Amino acid sequence: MASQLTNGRRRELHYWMRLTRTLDDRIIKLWQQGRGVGATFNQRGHEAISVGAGAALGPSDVVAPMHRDLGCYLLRGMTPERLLANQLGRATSVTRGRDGNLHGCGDLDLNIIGFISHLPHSLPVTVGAAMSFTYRNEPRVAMTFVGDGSSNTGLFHESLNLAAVHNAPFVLIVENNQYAYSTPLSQQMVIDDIAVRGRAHGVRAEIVDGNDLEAVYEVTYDAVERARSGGGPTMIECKTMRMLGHAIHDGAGYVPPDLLADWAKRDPIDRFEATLLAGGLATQEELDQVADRCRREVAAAVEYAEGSEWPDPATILDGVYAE
Amino acid sequence: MASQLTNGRRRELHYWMRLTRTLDDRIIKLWQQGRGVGATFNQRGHEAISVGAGAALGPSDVVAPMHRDLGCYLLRGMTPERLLANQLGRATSVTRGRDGNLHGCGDLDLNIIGFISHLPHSLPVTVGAAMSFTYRNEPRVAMTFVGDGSSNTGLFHESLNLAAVHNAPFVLIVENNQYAYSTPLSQQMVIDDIAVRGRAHGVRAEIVDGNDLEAVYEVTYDAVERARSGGGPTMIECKTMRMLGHAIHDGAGYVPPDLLADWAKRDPIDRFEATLLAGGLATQEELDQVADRCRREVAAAVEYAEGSEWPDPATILDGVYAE
Amino acid sequence: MTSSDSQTVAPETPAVESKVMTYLEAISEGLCDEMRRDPDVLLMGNDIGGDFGGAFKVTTGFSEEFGDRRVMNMPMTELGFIGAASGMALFGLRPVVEVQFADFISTGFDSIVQYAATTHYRWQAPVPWVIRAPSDGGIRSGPFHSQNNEAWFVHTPGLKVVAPSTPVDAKGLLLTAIRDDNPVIFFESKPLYRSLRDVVPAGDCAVPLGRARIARPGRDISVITYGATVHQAVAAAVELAAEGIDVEVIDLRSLKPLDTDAVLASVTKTGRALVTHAANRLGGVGAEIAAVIVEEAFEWLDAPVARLGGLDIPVPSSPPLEDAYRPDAGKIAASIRRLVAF
Amino acid sequence: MTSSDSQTVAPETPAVESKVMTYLEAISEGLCDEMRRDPDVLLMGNDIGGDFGGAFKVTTGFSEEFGDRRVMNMPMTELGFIGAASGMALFGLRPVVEVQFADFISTGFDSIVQYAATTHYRWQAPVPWVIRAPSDGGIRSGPFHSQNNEAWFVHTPGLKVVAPSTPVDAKGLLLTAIRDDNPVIFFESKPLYRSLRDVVPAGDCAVPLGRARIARPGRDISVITYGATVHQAVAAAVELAAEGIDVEVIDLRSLKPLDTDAVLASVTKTGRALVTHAANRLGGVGAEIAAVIVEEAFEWLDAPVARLGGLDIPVPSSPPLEDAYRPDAGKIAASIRRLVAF
Ligand SMILES: Cc1ncc(C[n+]2csc(CCOP(=O)(O)OP(=O)(O)O)c2C)c(N)n1
Ligand SMILES: Cc1ncc(C[n+]2csc(CCOP(=O)(O)OP(=O)(O)O)c2C)c(N)n1
Ligand SMILES: [Mg+2]
Ligand SMILES: [Mg+2]
Repeated sequence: MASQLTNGRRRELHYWMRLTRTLDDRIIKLWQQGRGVGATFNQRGHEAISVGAGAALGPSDVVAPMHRDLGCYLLRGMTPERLLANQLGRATSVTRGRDGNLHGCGDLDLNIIGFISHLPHSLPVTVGAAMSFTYRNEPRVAMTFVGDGSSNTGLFHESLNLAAVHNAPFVLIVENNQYAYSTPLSQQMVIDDIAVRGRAHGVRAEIVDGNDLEAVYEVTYDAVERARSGGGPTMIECKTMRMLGHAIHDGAGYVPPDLLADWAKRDPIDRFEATLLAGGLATQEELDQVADRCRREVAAAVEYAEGSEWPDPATILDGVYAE
Repeated sequence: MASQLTNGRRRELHYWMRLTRTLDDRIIKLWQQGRGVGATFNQRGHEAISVGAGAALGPSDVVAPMHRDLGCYLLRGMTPERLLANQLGRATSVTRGRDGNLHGCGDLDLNIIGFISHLPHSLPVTVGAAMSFTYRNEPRVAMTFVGDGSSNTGLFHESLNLAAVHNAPFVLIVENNQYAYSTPLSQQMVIDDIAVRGRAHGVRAEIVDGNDLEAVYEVTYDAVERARSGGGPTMIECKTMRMLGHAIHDGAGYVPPDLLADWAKRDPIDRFEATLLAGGLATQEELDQVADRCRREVAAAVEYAEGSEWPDPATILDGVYAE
Repeated sequence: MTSSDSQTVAPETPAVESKVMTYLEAISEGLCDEMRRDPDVLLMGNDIGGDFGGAFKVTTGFSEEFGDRRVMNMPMTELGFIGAASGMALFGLRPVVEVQFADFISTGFDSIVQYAATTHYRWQAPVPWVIRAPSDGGIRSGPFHSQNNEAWFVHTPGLKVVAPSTPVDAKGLLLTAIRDDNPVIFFESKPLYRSLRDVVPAGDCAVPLGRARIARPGRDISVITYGATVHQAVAAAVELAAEGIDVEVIDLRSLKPLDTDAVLASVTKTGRALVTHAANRLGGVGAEIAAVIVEEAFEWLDAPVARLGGLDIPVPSSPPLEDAYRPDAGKIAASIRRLVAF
Repeated sequence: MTSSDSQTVAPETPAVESKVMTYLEAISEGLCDEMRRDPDVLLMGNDIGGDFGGAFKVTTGFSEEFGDRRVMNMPMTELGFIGAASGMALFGLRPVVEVQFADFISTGFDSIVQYAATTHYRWQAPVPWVIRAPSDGGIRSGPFHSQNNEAWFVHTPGLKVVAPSTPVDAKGLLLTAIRDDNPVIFFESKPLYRSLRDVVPAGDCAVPLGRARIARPGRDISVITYGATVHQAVAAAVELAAEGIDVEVIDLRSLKPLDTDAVLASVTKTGRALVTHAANRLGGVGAEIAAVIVEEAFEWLDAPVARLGGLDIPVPSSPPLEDAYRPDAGKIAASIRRLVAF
């Protein structure tokens, strides 16, 4: 199928991937320097999925990114400032210090649904969002992301089945990164492809190389547009590799070095940059400029977040209930 | 494959099916006469499954029947006396009046695991039982039953996946009776066969005519022996029809009469009796004798249960904890 | 309402008469009225649709009037469909979920206590759903069809919990619960479903959440309770009146928010308190109420605050056991006599 | 043990010395000892196996010693694997389940409160498992990694609930919990894991369930608490001693069964009581304790029974908010001063 991406859009998506990587690297450094608060999740390796799939949505579509989807938050309009302030527990953050790291980074004005730790609760919620669009005859689509680990949960199955029975305009991205925390796929399941779990509910399921931005974008775009036009839900299994530990404190010594080395060659950003260069869509200088821009934006965000005030304990009871 | 059943065994299984039907009919009458306590589940249509699958187990194997498996309780040695006393809340019952109808009718001496209402909790428990056999290198198999409704639950999927990952000596019988209470399959799922849900976890899955006693027996027997010899779990989807309401109070007006009329022609007991007669394995007179024997046994059980005393409220706190 | 409004806007609900109805019919009417009034209200649950209308027939005829789009039979997946209700609620709908028995609410537990309850505090998104939970026993239905598990939810921040004891409140509190922008768990009392009748106002008779009701005024002792136990308490009060004991019965109606002002007003008046409910006494809502009383009204107390609740056992099936398990008018009267004699 | 036994049977655990260890190491040692002693004990949970040894490293090295057969990494399916643990337990094994954080125990809720908790009462089959639940906060981990949800389980018949506050009890209560024939939920205190050290006896130092401990004797007021808050209470007591207030601190250790005798013995001695814990105060275990005190020791009370607990909000992430949420020594001291001045 012909790619849906214009060259301008390709360069944009490159920027989002680079910004994701830059922000993630910066966060890691902050935590190593003892400037972090609580835990933080690593993103490396997931950039093509979070950006590629997220970009396939239209502005009125809804997305519930998970803890490896920094790129999706960014491209949907949640600024590095707000995200970092959340990581640092500041009053200026998305959750005003109520929730931490990427948790709870929802904003209905941006059509982003926040997640909770208990996995994968964004999944039924997003199916419900999709059902609300059907209910109101709105041409909108809802999408969420889960990991391989989440595909074992009962909630995964209940939600996909519900989406199928209601023919919901729903897209599920499965980020199969070979591990759930320290637990390899072989200790989680005996099947080769998680995609069969979609089919067990009559949900169309695709498999795609999760380190190939354009491939992720295209298969997701088709799924989104199919959903929008009444074609029902799709699940997309993106095969990738979590390149760092589960979270900041995890050295991931349990991952065989060879496996990592193998996947390092398929780094989604390197790969996409090579494509851009080879296709003449960008020069090395332009790519460097993007990197510079990202560094500046991230530096500004760090300054903003660290300069932001802490929440006032006097406000602690505010907002438990909607009034 | 050649049938595993001897003729003597065939006649035994016929007796268990007939006893199940007779007891079930008697229970319905008791309730209609206002002599029941609480609710009671109807069994009609499920006899070939509960008896055929249950009979495929060896004595040291473990089974967790559900609320349509009266036949399985009976053939595993739980007497009509004890079962009826449970339905009537008497002190002499399996649960001493603590749990009602078929709920909680577990007895480890009979290798029967009792069930709870929350469906399908016998499923993970039975997988755990199977895992304990592996742990101890015991050549035992654990089996349980669930309905089509339960196949939608998360627990169904979590349990089957666990059985697969641990290659547990486990057999799951799915009693697909077209309805979960009033809800037809079409409102529960879009797939044609529940069997695909086993395959989604790498569990071997078979489909069988649930109104054909020998077919159910044979496919289950093979699954049990495969599990016993290290071949891992099997799921067996038995297609059948719930011929009465969900429970005693349910007239099942929501079931199309044609559907029932269709399935009535395939009544599992009538069918098996026809086979026995046709094959010269029994005469009509012998079948009538079996029916008589069942009526006498059930009558004795009613007398026993209704004559049993109520539990003494002074004992109400006994047995909450194992000492 | 401004005067110009009152000239131009027709009442949304036709002016029907108040009539006598059961507790169950009142719930049914409340649901129906609210669905007629607000197209964003929809129903989800097991077996609620079609001709069937739910295990207790609360939604009989609803499919016909509102269609399957608004009366959605769900696969047996409480965790998933309560999660989906949260998603619908985030996007402006007002799902009313029926769990078939309150006992099965535990199957959807995470979707309630972890997701829905925390969302507004975390990122300011409202989750306006109601879960209707047919609770309580006395009908020989055993450990899994008789539970009163409201304490789990009262302890959980971010939820509201309601437990009406009369047909009027059943309708009135349901209307309010549906209009509330927060997740509300609405515990219905199975033993009252068909046994209790009263005149229920037609149309909008919303009752605010968080305001207790004096079910019977009295001067000697306060009995604080909710749900079906209210009627046991009133029966005990009637019995004790003959003995010269004047019992005040407080019907909490809403358990979260809890109307501690009403409780304290009563106890500071009577000086004695019995807290009673059908749920397990140990760690039950009654413990919170007793603790509040001793913290806030210590100097007014003439006797210990007593509690009477279910025993710390699964609810047994057999009639003599279930009767021994539950508080009733006789046990309440006995507790009151002890307290008054203190 | 008979004398002939003592001649022929070698001690099962090598006679190692008592040594100083952290709360976490004490749990680890208890687990390891019990696995060496009893081949029916096995471990299940997320990420507990291999080199990794669990999110908190409690089971580091266990896979190597006991093999994957006894240290089983589970797929992320708490509901299913706790159910499987019940099945193993029915057939004589003694699974010890680690939920990665106590917060995730709600995901396995039905398998705990509906299945395991009710089984023995219903058909007399014991379900001897332990769930280890790393609980509590103070480590800026937000609403889903800081929960103290013991109240849900204390209210549920058929469970036992334990919450050790010291390394000695952590080991001693864990041994007892594993040997108990009932489902036991073992709430470990994350903030104590590496911050608290003490001498822990080698070998079998089982501590009975259901017996509270006087963490600090005193005459003026009883502070009843458990888990990490015990240490905050003791710190408050030390501070107040300088002011001439002699505080008794009762460490409950076990929440179900609850040692009400010990609580009442203390309160009838001091005449004043503060109940405090990190969990949400509203409907928390402290409510039950306060209610028991006012019911059973009313005439000994010289002041209201006060409660200090977490606020009725999800546990916030940000340091100043989390500090405002939790009870600590300063807040405990302030409450005590108010009660003593009453
Ligand atoms: C219900 C539940 N249990 C346990 C956890 C703890 N936990 C956090 S992330 C994680 C692994 C998730 O793996 P996967 O779904 O593959 O996502 P990934 O982190 O690999 O992207 C676990 C076990 C959780 N978040 N939720
Ligand atoms: C978790 C849960 N939710 C709801 C119910 C109420 N309920 C009892 S039986 C039933 C239908 C079960 O259908 P199925 O699994 O197909 O078994 P069948 O009764 O048809 O044999 C329902 C919804 C339940 N038992 N458990
Ligand atoms: Mg993963
Ligand atoms: Mg069925």
